Amino acid sequence: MTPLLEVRDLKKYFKSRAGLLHAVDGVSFTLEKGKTLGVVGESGCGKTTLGRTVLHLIEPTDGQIFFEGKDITRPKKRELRKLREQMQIIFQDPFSSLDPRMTVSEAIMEPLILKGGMSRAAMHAEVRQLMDTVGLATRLENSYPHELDGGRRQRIGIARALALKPKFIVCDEPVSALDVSIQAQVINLMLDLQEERGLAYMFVTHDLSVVKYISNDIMVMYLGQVVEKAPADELFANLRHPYSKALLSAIPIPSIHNRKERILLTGEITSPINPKPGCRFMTRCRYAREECNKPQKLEECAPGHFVSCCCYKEINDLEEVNKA
Amino acid sequence: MLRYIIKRLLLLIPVLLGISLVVLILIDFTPGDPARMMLGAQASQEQVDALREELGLNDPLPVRYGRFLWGVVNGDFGTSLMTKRPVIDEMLERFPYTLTLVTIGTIFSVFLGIPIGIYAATRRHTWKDNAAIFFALIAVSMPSFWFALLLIRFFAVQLDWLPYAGVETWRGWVLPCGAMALGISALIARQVRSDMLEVLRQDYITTARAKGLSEQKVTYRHALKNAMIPVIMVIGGVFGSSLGGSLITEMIFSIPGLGQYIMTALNNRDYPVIQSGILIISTMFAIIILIVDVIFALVDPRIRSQYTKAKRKEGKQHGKQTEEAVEAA
Amino acid sequence: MADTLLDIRNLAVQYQTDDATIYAVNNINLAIRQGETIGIVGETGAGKTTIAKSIMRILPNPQGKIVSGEIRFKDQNLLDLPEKEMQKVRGNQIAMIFQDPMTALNPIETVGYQIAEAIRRHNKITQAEADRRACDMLETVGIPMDRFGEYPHQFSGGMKQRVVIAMALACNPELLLADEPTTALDVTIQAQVLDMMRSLKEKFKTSVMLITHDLGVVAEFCETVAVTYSGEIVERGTVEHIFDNPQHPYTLGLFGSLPKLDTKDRRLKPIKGMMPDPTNLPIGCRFRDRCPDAIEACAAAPPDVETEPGHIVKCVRAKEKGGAAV
Amino acid sequence: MENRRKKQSRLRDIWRQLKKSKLSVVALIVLCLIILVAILAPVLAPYHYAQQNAKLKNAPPSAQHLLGNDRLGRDILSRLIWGSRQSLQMGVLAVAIAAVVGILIGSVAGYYGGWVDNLSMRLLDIYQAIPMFLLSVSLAAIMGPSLKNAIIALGVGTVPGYARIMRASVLTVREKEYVEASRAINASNARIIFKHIVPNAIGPLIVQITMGVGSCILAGSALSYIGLGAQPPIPEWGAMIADARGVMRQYPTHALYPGICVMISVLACNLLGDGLRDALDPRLKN
Repeated sequence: MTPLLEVRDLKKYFKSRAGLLHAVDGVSFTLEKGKTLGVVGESGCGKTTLGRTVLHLIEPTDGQIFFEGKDITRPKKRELRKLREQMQIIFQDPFSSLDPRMTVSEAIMEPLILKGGMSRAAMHAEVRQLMDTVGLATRLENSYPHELDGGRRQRIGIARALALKPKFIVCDEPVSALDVSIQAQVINLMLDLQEERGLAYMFVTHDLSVVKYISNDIMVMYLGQVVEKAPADELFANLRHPYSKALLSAIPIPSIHNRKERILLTGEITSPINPKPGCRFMTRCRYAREECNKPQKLEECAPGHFVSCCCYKEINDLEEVNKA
Repeated sequence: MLRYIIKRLLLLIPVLLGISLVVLILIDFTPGDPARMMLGAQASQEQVDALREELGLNDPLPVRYGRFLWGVVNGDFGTSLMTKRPVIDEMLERFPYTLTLVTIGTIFSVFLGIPIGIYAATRRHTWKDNAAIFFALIAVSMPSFWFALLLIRFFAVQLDWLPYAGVETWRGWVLPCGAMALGISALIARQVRSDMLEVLRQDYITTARAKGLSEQKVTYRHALKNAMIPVIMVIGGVFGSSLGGSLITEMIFSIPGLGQYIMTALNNRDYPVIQSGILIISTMFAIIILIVDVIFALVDPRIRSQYTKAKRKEGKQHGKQTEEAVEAA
Repeated sequence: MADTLLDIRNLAVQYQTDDATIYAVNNINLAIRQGETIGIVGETGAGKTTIAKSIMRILPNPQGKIVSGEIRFKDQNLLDLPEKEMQKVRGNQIAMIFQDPMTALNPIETVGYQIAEAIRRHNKITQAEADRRACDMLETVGIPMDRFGEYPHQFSGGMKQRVVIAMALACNPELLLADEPTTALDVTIQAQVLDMMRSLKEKFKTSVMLITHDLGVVAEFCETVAVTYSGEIVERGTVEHIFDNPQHPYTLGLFGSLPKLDTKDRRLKPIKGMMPDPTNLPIGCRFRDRCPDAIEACAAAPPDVETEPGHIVKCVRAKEKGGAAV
Repeated sequence: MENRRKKQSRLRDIWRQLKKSKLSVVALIVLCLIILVAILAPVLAPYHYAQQNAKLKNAPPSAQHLLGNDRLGRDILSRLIWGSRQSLQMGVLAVAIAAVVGILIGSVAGYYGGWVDNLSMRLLDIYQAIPMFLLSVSLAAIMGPSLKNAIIALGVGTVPGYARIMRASVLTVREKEYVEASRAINASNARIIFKHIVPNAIGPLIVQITMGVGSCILAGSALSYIGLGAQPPIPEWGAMIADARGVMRQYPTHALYPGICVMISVLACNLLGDGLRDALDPRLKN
């Protein structure tokens, strides 16, 4: 069966004053219908750019993108129009993702207007339907975004993305700007929608605990590259890459028992401008060695579990020994 | 820093080329024949044609442009059609007057405007602030030539303290400079106030307060210094544009400055004067803006460091993994 | 209590806007002991930052106003101090760290100057001595001291927050108010900064009031916790009380909303609805509308109930479980 | 129907903010009055502006001529009333020219970026290298003295300011996620610019436009003062001041009244601009 979305060796470089910024550097993945791919990483790892590039909001520098088996890397204008009805995006900031001068119903209706072929009454009905689906009271349809709280705005964003009945949605940190109690409401909504409509999500976030909830597969990114990729359960059970381990251990756990050992990384993210060919995590990795200067490859370490580290086996053994 | 200045000076060249071309084209469209203007209405068409030929007015635009540029490069800014003297000589004679007027006016405004602005900003929403800012607004809204006339009427005619025209003595400068300063000082006061209020809203002001600094120190060391950055820009801009805008003041007080010179030239279609005059004033304007930008860069480390990157990079190699994060991304 | 460092009694703070009054903090009581690390947890708009700013007396002027209450710092009511005296307390005995390191530093002064400035303000020493101590502080927070003369824009976010921390600790304050000190940082950087703060806290024996929305940070960093909701403290106690035996429905709801790394569940249990509008607070229990266990009695102002020693819950139903009103 | 409701609510929002400042409300009323006076000048003015009365040269105020007569015996009040037309035209039309051109340049440059942006900014550099008033005076003088030419000269001279503000504003709005969102739902560039970017970016410009009307009235009166604006006998406040220069010594009020008129109109524009800035600035709301 062809996957819904396949991305091969995708690259996006930006020109900057200091040199070429490798925002996304050779990322590949596949996504099945109705599944969720979690993309995790810290700021500057290229996760947001990846989402935008897949949707052609930014043009890729190199690589290939297939949607339902069709190459859509360089789509023609008309193809792109069709494509965007299938692929949508939900943004991080519920404050800046809505035009402050449009009412709730106008914002949700805009994609319908642009698609055309619907009467005004039909569009209105559709908007009501959508508002109902995402849990917005119909009485809010003439409100402006600034009159609403973050959670409701995010629901508007979701309704707008759903309006064209897409098969695939890029969710760019959709809940990070929300308070926990609201965050949970939105996550549940997204899970319900996925179930009802068979949506595929690419869920971009910096929060590993959120991503575990919602994802089937998880991809950890560091400076534009995928360092580890695996099914969610497998990933959390057997973390391989030293960066993923550090990332997981850095998350404060809301529990006072089962304290885990924390791996503290020294230093901060280095610059993705004109990176050296070797492992990009090397400068912060406590296991760094000579071989790490060579380019790294994603390697299958267990079925479906890929890691991009030349010495993951040795590290694993070393840690086993340490534990014992 | 030197490289920055040189770069800016080089960037100035196309701008000045553009200005001279624009002015030339404008003059080209001007109704009225300069040759006819020079010779008067009685002159015959033949005489006018001969003069046109002699002045090179019949040549196509690119030729005239080239000739003008060639002259400028060689220090020849043309000769006034009216006085038959080199434009550059006449401008140099008049420049000191304009410069004095604008400089004194601006300095006066700075010393008046900045304290008023600070005063108002630090007493925000009190009647003192409202009063200060309302008077500043009135001053900004007043036609300066009208204010100059009122000054003359009162100080020169009514009280007879100061001369109403001419700048032969220092007393002659008082009224024109005062007339100039009114609007400018009010403008500066308004700018200082709004920038101060903007800065006082910033988080780092709260940080400074949380350190236990006195209100004095917070206002002057932290807020004012930051607020002055945009204010310097405004002062520079005002100073520069006054060079061209002082012409009404010059006319009212009979000051033989640049503005008057250009005004006369405009009325007489004395095109070499117009062309070179605008070019020279614009050059000075641009140089003042450049000076302001340099001051700006010296005061603001964020800009300064853009031009001293080379040094930083060396230092970076040593600092262990303290590289800047990917803020650029 | 003899070792009480800070005692907040009946504090109420309001913000006046053109259209309405925002009831940001409503009669809270809170004590911090010497050396204690207390976490103030709550969501946006719960009044956490306002509490800290009230202690420092740096509420936005003229909108923010302390309408009632006392803030006793070592038996001295800070709210009675004249501004001049208060300046001697700020940065010296009580210091504060702010949420956004990107904007908390003056962009046109060197970081060294900004640290030394705090030191000189509160100590009678020479500039050279102050500079030397500022260098020491930089090293203490893990920044090489040759960066003394650099400007904030040359530092990354994590580094800037270290500078802010150095500045706050420069005069060895007895109480540190940390307002979401790691929220703006990446997780790995957050871990570094928290780790550093923990060791500094022990080194300087500072009491810390950590304001955060992240229960995970509280669990790792604090000894006692106060949960805020709509400008009130709805539950307080030790971390064990709050994490092992949460009593208030809101606290329970918060835990239910959190995605956990160690469960198989694919659904979260969110709290329904939203926090009430702070300009128009409901009478009685403020959580009533969202509460799954609300009863008739919740329409009256809920009492503070001590369910176990030191564990206080603002809920009328906590009594049913055997708590005693305080 | 629905659109109207929306516009109203937006306007009402601004109005609600604006009316908190009493000065702004007064300014708005004053401006409306001035506009009304200009429109109704033929009805309101007791005399025609050019009507001379040789017996009443420089006559003091009287019941028939409330503000007296000028050096040609014309009724000053009537000339002030008629003059409001010229002054207002200068302000409004010049700003209209400048704002339309400026918004166009600014939004295209800001939205497309790249070489389009570079080119237009370099052209504006050239433009702005000539001090604005000098540019307007030169243009007006070269084109020949008339009200129309003065308006064009003022308008052309002030374009760069609007273009730059618009560009900066567009650059901010362009980065907003809702612009990206509408690209993701297939909105065309034109729709994005005119439906999303321009309406949201125009806020700072409204302030600039309001104040611009004031500064154009001011600069226009200066142009008229040096004889480059409205030509006699058509009254214009600046020209009236120039006209009264000769009798300044004996009859200072002749120059006083038109100056006050200019000042009040400009002041009203500036006050309203200040008020609008506060009303539009979301930071001040809380």
